[in-house]
Amino acid sequence: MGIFIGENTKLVVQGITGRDGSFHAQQMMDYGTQVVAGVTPGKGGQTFSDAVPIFNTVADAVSEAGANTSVIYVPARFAADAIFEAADAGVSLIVCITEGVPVGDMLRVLPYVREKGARLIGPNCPGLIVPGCCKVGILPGQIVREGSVGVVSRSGTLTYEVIFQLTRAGIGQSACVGIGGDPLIGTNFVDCLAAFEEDPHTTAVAMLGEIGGTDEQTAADYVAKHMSKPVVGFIAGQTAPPGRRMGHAGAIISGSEGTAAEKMKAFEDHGIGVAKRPADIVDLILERS
Amino acid sequence: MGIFIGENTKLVVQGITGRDGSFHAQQMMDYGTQVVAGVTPGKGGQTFSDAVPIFNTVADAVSEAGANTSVIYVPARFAADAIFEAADAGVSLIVCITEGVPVGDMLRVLPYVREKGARLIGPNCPGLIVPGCCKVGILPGQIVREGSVGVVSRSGTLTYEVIFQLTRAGIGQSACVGIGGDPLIGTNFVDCLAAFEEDPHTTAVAMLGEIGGTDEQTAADYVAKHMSKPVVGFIAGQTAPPGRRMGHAGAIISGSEGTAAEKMKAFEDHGIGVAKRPADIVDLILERS
Amino acid sequence: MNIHEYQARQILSDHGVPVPAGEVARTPDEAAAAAERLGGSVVVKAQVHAGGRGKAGGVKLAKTSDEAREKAGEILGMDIKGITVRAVLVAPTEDIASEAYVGIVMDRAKQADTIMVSAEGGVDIEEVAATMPDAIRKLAVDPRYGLLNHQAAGLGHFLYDDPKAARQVSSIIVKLYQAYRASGATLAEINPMIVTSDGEVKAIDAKMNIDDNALFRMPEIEAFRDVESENPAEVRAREAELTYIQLDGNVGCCVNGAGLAMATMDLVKYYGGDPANFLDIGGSSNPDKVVAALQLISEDPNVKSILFNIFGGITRCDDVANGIVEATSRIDLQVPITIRLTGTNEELGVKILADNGFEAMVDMDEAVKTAVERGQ
Amino acid sequence: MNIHEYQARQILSDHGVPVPAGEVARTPDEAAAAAERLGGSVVVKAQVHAGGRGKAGGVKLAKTSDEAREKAGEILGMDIKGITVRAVLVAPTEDIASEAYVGIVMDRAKQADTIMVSAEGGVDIEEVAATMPDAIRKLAVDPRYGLLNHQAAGLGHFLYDDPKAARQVSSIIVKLYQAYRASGATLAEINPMIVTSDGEVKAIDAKMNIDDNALFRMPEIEAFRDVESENPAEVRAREAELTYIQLDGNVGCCVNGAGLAMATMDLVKYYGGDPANFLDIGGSSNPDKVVAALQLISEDPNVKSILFNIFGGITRCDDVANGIVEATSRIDLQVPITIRLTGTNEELGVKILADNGFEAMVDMDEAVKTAVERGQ
Repeated sequence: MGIFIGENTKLVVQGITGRDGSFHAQQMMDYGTQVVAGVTPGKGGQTFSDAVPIFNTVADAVSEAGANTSVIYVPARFAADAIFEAADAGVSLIVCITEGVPVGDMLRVLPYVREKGARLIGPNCPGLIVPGCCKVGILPGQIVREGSVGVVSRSGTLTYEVIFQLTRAGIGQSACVGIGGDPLIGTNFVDCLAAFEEDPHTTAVAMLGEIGGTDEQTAADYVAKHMSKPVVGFIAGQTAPPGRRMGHAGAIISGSEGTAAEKMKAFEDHGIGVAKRPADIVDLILERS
Repeated sequence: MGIFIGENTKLVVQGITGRDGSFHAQQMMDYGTQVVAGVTPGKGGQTFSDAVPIFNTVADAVSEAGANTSVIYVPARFAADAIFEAADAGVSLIVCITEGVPVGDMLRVLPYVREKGARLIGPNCPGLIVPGCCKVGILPGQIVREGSVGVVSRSGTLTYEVIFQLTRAGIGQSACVGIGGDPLIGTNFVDCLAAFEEDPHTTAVAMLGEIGGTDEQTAADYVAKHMSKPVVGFIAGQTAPPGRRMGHAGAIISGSEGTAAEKMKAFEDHGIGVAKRPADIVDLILERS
Repeated sequence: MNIHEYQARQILSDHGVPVPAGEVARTPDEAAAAAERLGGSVVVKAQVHAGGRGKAGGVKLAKTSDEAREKAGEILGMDIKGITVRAVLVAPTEDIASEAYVGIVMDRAKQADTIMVSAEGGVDIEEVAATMPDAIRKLAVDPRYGLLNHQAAGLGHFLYDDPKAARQVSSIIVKLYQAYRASGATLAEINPMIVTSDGEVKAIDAKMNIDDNALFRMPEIEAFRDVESENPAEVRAREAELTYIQLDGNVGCCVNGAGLAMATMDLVKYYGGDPANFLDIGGSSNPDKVVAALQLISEDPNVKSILFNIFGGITRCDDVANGIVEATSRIDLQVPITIRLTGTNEELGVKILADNGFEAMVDMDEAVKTAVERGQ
Repeated sequence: MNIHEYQARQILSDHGVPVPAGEVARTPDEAAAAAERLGGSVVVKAQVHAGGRGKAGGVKLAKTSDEAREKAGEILGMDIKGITVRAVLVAPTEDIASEAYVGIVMDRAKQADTIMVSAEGGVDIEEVAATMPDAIRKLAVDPRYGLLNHQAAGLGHFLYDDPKAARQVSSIIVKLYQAYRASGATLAEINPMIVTSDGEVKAIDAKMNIDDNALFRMPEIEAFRDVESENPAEVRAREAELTYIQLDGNVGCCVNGAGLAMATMDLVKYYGGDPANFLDIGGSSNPDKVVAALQLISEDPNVKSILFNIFGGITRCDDVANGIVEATSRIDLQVPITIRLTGTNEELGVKILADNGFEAMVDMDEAVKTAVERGQ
């Protein structure tokens, strides 16, 4: 059930004694996620919430508590170190919630994670949830509902919004994945679409994109070529002014300005139902399922 | 016929306009090697020896002259750059003759070559020769003879010595490979032994080692486990004083002092004929073939 | 973060890139004095964070220091794409034999810094890309190995047939890449890179963007920040840790999360309104941020209606509600406010609002529709 | 190249490794003055390129500056493994709570720099490796990524339970690795790394070996070379670009190529002789090198017979022959010379020798046997 996480997920929380880490560790435990370890260097030997052993290193969390998945809540300047450490320790899935990680750090981290055979989700993402089973990250557990629609999104709260609207309309989710909005991320749309296509519990997918980059166009192409399940999509930023962060050179490199119009056209051209507003997702899913 | 090089070798000589490069380019052409290109940055467009086009980059030599093998004669401080360039340009074999390449440069180069799917022989090596067919490097063509004994060696002139003695005794060679005497090299004994085991023209192998490191011990183990052809070996440095360059930490790392006695014992323990002096190689080969 | 040309020149020069002398001037007299010191004819260039300054008349030649004073006087105070020019760069004119383009940008798809070069420099590189794509060569740098010397050499030979120029430019590319990496840049461009008539390669122009997230490591680059040349409201927003971009619509939006903020703006448009801004209060629960956000929006004279769209996650609805109550008690709002509040601690937040006379909605579409209507 | 402890301390300190103050002294009075300046009790340590100086009496404690003068007087001029002590390091004694070992060495098999740490420091690390291998932790550094912070942190936690000491040592390990890489080292060891009784982690001893091939990039480290502490003949050999190691046998060997040189020495032994040296004239054809080589060998009073074993490849036999003729005309050789010459330009070389009254052999075994017999 679900993708990337499930009943066999044994989670280590990196930064478990921090403000966000401790809050969300508790939330995940309350949701039913098996939180088997926490890591805070120098606090090895202590216990979190009277139940979860804290280790100095992720390697210890893996060898002594059997962790196979890590979620990262450390400050931005230490996030790359934390990802390196998790990959080196041999966990197979790393979810980095941290926002504000320098691009230069991610450039170095990404090939390392790939070489170690791990999957990274994020950074700057809300994580993922399999309703009724397991959540890793910060997605609010109360808005999801068990079902068969896969949700994948580059956004944070916009993801909540769409999940909320689906749930209110009685449409449950097989899994919801926030892949993060940064320029460099570990898992992209195509990775998630492929996983949803393979997942027997998923019958349709909602894909929430944003302006910038070309990941949505690549995903649209993938949907046309490799997916049998219906996909509907929304692009945030239709009214956004031309991006101030990405200069001309970026557009030449990618062969695209990364506008919402381009992305929506790519969706349309490749048979993806295009939602003009988040609420349309619900109608499109109902139509196509 | 031979290993690593042969009739299909199309060679580019990096540093073809230098003192050593030009001399040996001519020697290799005289021996019959297909030298299809030379590279000297800034001299692109010129011609070597009225026959070989010179390019500014190895990439040009590959795309315009079809080079698939490179031999490097550039000064030590530029050798790592030259290897990076050859690997990046897509040649499948790189032979680096240059002596004195910093260890730190080689540390960076070796994984790059591996990732590009190329084979590096050397640095600080005499190269290789397939008698009567092709030579790449500086091995003197007049001392070899066509035959069926594979020669692999960490040394330079000691290799010549052994080849010379084999030839004088009427024993020809299938291929002779000098893998180089530096601490970090691209191709080791095991790689060559495996190639000789596969080569239908090779019936026996002579392996010439030296003190230092543990490559000979690893090779001995490989011979016992994977080789059907007879192997005989010699270790230079039986009377050498304990190495001044390798400190205690090195021995702990490798679990060995790297002495000739250790290596000869490993040969003996794994069924490799042990030559006490170079001349014994001839007798051992005659005995075992 | 954008930095000025003169600042980028400084960084490049510190890394050994040959950049001709140049001085910054903030008054016509300073410009004249700089021209005097540099001797000979100079070029006076507006220092603003906006493209197309040449077409806008922000770059002028001056043969004498008097002329430099005059041209600087024309440029200083000029408005380029809404930004007032407050400084000019005065640099010697060069004897140019040819112009090339050299740039580095982070390529999201390849997940690598990518170097682009073209012998067709000095012009709009986008046009070169569109009309003669073969004139541009791209090289993705493997972040594990960095830029390798032979790669830079290859780009040099692509740019110039002359071996000396090729060698010079490849060394410059290596230094440019070092400067780019050391500064946490996501873009560095030299356009044009020139060859002078006596064969010297020099960087005549320089443009760099810095990754905001990397600035904590580089206080010396953070110090380059020129708040005077930015929109004052945006500067204040940054100081309050908000992301704010001013637009010219009539519906002021305050949202948590960038994606939801954009989707909210889209929905404003969808229902016939026009967003007055992009404003993301982020994932924090600090009521002060809400106060600062409302302050910013309410100061925009175009705003006729204010919309809050909050989906509580990390952000708690009660904190936002408290912030709204606090802010409205301090600010005398002249326009209607519409609040959508759902998610974490929703009930508490709704109660706080109700107790203070505010109505909260749950449905996003309904809230946006209402805010748009109220702004008409 | 070996560098002295005080030089290695300098390099480490330049990279931020906490190394206690210390001064080099070349006379007893200098040592006393250093102890005076440092105040309190000091340790006086011989600076020689040889292991086991402690056991040899090359490390002594001194409570006062007078005592420092006395101990320095004992150590200076001392002979440790054939090397005369010409300098001592005077450093303050430390209040030691625990001693650990931290080292980095290039691992040939893994093709990676490898960091080794052990909480069992201050003793012979080889003994620790032999008797309690689990007390050593090894970490191979991926050259593409360098030492990662979490790896250094993991080593810190392995060494110390105390979080503060663990943090300190992991930061030291990062700096040690930086120093190692920046210096072109192939070995760097701190033994002991101490924790003081007030919880500070410090490097008390330092040892580094530098890759000779990397020295061209680091003139400041090349300048550390202490020719006085080396064998004078070996220094002269290096200056003549020869590789020469003096031994105590009676057959002087001059060979081209290190492998052949070792095989030649082995063969001398095989035929009952004893090699007087290792001497590799390298791949060059310069007759001057041959002259310098023969000079070195002939000055060794133990040499009773000289053997040339040349297999021409890059080295040309005629050049070697000319060198031998030139050298023997300048040097009044007191011992017989046996020459084996084959390979490139063999005929020409043999003729030059014959014209000057030298016989040349082709067979290596025959030549070695002859040289051994002539030395008896």
